[in-house]
Amino acid sequence: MERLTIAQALREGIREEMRRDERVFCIGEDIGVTKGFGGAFTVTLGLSDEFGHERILDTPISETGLVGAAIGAAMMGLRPIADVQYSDFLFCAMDQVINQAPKMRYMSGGKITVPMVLRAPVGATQRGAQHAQSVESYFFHCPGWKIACPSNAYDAKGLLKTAVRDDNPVFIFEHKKLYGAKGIRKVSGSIDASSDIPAEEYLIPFGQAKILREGKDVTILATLRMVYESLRAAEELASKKGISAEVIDPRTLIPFDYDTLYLSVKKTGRLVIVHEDTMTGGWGAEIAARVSADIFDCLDAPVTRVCAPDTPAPFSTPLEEFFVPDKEKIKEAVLKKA
Amino acid sequence: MERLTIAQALREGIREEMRRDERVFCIGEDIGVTKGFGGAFTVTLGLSDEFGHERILDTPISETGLVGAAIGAAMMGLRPIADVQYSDFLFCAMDQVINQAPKMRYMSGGKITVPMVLRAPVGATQRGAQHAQSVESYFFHCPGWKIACPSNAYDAKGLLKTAVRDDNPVFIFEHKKLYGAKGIRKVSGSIDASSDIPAEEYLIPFGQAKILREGKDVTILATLRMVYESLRAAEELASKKGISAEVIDPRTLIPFDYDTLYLSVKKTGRLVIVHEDTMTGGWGAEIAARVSADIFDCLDAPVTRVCAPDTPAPFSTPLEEFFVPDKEKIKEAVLKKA
Amino acid sequence: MPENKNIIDTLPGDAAKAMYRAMVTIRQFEDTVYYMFLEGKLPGTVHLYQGQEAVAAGVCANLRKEDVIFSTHRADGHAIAKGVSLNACMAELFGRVTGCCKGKGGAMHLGDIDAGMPPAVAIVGGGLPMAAGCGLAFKYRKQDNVSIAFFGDGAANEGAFHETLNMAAVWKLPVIFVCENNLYGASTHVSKVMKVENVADRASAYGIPGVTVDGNNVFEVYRAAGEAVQRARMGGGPTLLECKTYRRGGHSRGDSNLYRDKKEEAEWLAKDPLVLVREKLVTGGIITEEEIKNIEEQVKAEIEKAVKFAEESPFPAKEEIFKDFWAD
Amino acid sequence: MPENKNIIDTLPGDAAKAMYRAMVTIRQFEDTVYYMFLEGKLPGTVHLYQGQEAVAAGVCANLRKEDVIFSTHRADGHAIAKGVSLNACMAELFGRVTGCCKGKGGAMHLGDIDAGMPPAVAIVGGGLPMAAGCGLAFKYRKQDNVSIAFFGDGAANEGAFHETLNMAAVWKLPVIFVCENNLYGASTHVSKVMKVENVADRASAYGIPGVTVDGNNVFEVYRAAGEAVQRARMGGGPTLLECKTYRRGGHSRGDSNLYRDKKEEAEWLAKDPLVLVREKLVTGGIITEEEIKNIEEQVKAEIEKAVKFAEESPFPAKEEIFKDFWAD
Ligand SMILES: Cc1ncc(C[n+]2csc(CCOP(=O)(O)OP(=O)(O)O)c2C)c(N)n1
Ligand SMILES: Cc1ncc(C[n+]2csc(CCOP(=O)(O)OP(=O)(O)O)c2C)c(N)n1
Ligand SMILES: [Mg+2]
Ligand SMILES: [Mg+2]
Repeated sequence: MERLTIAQALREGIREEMRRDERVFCIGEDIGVTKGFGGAFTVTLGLSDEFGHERILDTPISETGLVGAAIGAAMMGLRPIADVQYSDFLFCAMDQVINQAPKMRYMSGGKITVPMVLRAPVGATQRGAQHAQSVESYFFHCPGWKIACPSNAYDAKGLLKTAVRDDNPVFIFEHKKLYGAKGIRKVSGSIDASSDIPAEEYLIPFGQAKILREGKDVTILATLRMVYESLRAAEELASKKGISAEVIDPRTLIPFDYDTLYLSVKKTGRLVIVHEDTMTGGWGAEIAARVSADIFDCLDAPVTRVCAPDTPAPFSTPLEEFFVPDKEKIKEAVLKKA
Repeated sequence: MERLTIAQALREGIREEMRRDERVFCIGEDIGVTKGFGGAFTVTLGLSDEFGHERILDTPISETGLVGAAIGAAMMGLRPIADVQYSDFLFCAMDQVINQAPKMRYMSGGKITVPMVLRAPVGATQRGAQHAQSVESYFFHCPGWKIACPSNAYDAKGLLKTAVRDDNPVFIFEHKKLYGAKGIRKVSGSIDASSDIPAEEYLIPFGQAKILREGKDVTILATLRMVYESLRAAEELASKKGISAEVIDPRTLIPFDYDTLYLSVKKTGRLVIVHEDTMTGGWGAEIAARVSADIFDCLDAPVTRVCAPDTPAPFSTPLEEFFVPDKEKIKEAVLKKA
Repeated sequence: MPENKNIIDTLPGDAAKAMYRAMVTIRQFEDTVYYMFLEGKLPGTVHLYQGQEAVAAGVCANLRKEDVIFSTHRADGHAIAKGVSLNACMAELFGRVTGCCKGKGGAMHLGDIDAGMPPAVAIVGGGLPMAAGCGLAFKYRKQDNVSIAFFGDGAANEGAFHETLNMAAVWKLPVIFVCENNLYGASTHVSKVMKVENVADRASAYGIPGVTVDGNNVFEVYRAAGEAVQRARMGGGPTLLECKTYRRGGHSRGDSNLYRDKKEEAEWLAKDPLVLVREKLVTGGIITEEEIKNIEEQVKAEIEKAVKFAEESPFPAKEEIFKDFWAD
Repeated sequence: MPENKNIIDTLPGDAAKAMYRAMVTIRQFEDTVYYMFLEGKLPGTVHLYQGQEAVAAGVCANLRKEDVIFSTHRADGHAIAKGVSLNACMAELFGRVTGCCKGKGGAMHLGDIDAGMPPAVAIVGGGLPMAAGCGLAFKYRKQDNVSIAFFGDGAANEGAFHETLNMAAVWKLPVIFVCENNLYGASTHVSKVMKVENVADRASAYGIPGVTVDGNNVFEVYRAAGEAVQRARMGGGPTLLECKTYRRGGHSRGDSNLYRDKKEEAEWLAKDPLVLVREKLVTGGIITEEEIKNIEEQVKAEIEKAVKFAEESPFPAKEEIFKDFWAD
């Protein structure tokens, strides 16, 4: 048992997988530079000491190139873990991410696999509109990617290891304010998402949501940083309003654990979905649409969503604070429908 | 009054706007080549004869470059109409499309405008997974783009002219099987979407849906080619099952005419949403979520969606026919909930 | 482009004949596909390879089965030269379940990884980064295989070209970038979209060798590709090999090339790679007229067989749509 | 990089002083910003420009107000040199409503189109295509203005670089591509990600002039940029101008450059562009020690004023979030 941050837990997960399987390697910008940062958020810090620069491969600033190289290597049987420093930069690699990786197996009639992991940090951190996006929904819409979004170190490690062993392309969206990076790479406004990590190896299967707090009056579905805002909202709702909220973290968006969610909503009759991404066309819409259709009769109130407003992310601190959903807005949403 | 196909109507719309306003120009691949195709679907055929090659500007095969150039030119006060030959290629320009065009005005504190039009053909036409996508939903999710999707020549011309005069970036998604291109550029399986086009100038405001068929039992919301499948389904439902379906074409997805839709659903109590794009995370999810939330009490049955399955588009004709939603599936969806 | 007079002499007769046969096969295959397309038997569109046969044949003659090629929307020639079964290619074009991609890929995605060819990539330039990744995998595993990226002159203006050549150069990957410069990207002449004379002139921007050859001369292509392949196998890194060539037909479907300069067209069409190779093989005494006739007839039979195979093959069942998608 | 001994002589004294003043302003501004950042007064991160002042100052001294520059995440120097108000720059860094982007853009998006600078683009390489579009607009309207794209060595490996330079070359756009080669893209040394010695060597791939100058010598930058600007204004098309320079500080925030070679660092830090320019101006008799002191003090006062302005400015109200978004 050891207390690790998400950045550390991911690092240990990568280390274990790279020790276990020679085909696993990391590819990205600034990830293995000697005396460097270990990637934008220290996740790969020190790994090139153990594995060398061929397996912790620094690239030019060429997102299309590096993501495409990962896809090609995966098609040939390696198991790359690629990363982009901020998820906003995925748009520079979008042809590879949308047109190639998730379609290659299908187009080959099932002959090819693309066992790659693509890590991408999301979330607003006072850096303006091009370093703030939560982009999960774009990929949620693209058939062929699995999507993990760990909210704590335990999940991060377990999901990463599962991702590396999956034969499909897998996204891991990590929240910048949850990494727990220390020192110069620390992000202000960080939340402690560290966990006790067992000494023994463990994997977390995809498609298994976690009920973080049991409740009976309303279900709150949230990912990443929004999990913490939701838990805080739930506590205050309980202590101040006597409302018992169940908080669920789906942990993976594709596959999505509808079973756990539906069971919960059948019990509570109410659902609030929370994501940091903007509302219109976000993944929350899909869940809301499905819940509203599949268990229509179990709903005591319409499904509500708490999301960022449909604007680019503003820079100024008070604006960004207003942009990102928080416990107050979640409470409001719960109270409005209660 | 003249009967025009969508390709012709768009061409006339572009011609009128270019005559009216010197700042309007077209930029894209193969759009103005002498004795060439006039773009992938003949929309700009012959325009370089009238306007010259500076205003019908052929580009290298460089989607990032050409879309970015359009953005930059728009920022400086020109009014570019850019096009990519197939909407799938937008992913090659995605940084410009997602990170730049729709954020530039906001980041400037409102000082800059980006008055550009981006035309992109969608829909499956037996060309396999990389030439078949209906990509509207990716951009529907990105705050900052307006989105038009005309289903007939009349709308195409009116919406295009409105788009050119809008000070925001505007997408026009056009369906390959609706262009009505003749001769060598004809797409097999095409549907007649031609209209009588008035001799006088007209514009169609954004955010005004059109009720294509009145009905009282169920509302069918559909865009582009799916409008035709929905109308056929509605006819058969009427003649064979005595079900009266109202068919609505929103014409623009952003802004979206919720008023017209809600009024209809309040009357019918039922909604079926049809789009050619894959289901999960498609724009239909947002509409379903909003309808389910906003007029929850008016719904007699859960909102249903008829969409492509969550796979890449297959090539083989019978598979593609099964992939693309059709009148049978729409009828099924209506009957299931009836 | 000085011609190496000795290449035919030094080339084993079998290799020369094999290349010739590949070229004949491609030509006949494409002629047949075009006929089928006009007959309305093939769905979608076609991008045919007539006129460029020497490139696929000359490059692939240097390859082992385990070497891998990445192709484009214009994939037939590459598939045939790399040894994807004619039956499976034809059946794929027909969208049959017996196709090399089970009918799921289609004309622009021909390929069979068992023959060393993943599905062709129909996004212009989109295959290059993956080709580099394939080379990376070879290098990672210390295999002396090579990865080939075929692409057109038009693709050389895509950002993916730049990023990939740079990456491959920096990492010294065993990748040959084979640019088939047929002077047009769709209807656009290369001179309108590129100020340099040769695509290969861009190699210097990445510090790698750039070579331009007559892409209608299979022996020149063979030799230049051979050098590049050899260098790559030995750890010498990538090469940008440009083959100047010309489409005999339109860009796709019913395109009749109205935008092409008639003088340019006449000059290039006169340099038919099949006529050229045949002449040289006969003059060089490598092959007899009779052998030529035999090859042509054998190929004809094979292609007829492939058409028959395709036409008699079933379409995939509807449930197939959900298969071959997720790996598990 | 031979130094033109005459440049100072031929340069009007006012122009030289103006450049010097711009450099001093940038240096003091950046020093202050860093201090503020360490004090916890600034949100997010900073990418500072100390060491590269000669580039922004030397290039922008050739520009008119109506010429337009496109910048990057490292935007302060460009904004100041182009004449964006110091108050508005500082207030933007503080996220105040009086900032040049009303607090909505932030440190990586400084800019003010009224001064000829749209919001800086924080996507590496992402500004280049728009800079070409701006040049296209000038050409379209037959204005003799120029568009400047500032970018780093790291950006030269992005696909956007390639597509844009090619487009600008083919269309002969009035764009100067100014590469500030400070030897690092974040922590990555240029030699690890590029095999050519100079970024400007890549100009030949597009058939345009490529020039490499000492980016720490403002007079060299001024002259080379002047030539390029002149050519562009006259319809001669784009230039790739590479300025070799060096960051005095870290890439961002608290980066302490541990990955940099200490010898390399010492050599470059010894070539402080501000020291160099001061020496030359004094030796050349263009400026007196006293004038230098005056300028420094005036600038100091201006920057203090800017900080005060920023600190006293209000934050935007929450409703501001929905404003300045849709144009209507
Ligand atoms: C990214 C992208 N842009 C545009 C197209 C449409 N398109 C298909 S082939 C082609 C021309 C390609 O030219 P080139 O690379 O020279 O290959 P060629 O067709 O001559 O073999 C174009 C523009 C595409 N498939 N992908
Ligand atoms: C597309 C993209 N990839 C990566 C980054 C992260 N990033 C920000 S600055 C930087 C280094 C840029 O290097 P260079 O272009 O040389 O500019 P410099 O910082 O040296 O001024 C990186 C990798 C980014 N902002 N955008
Ligand atoms: Mg070509
Ligand atoms: Mg740099």
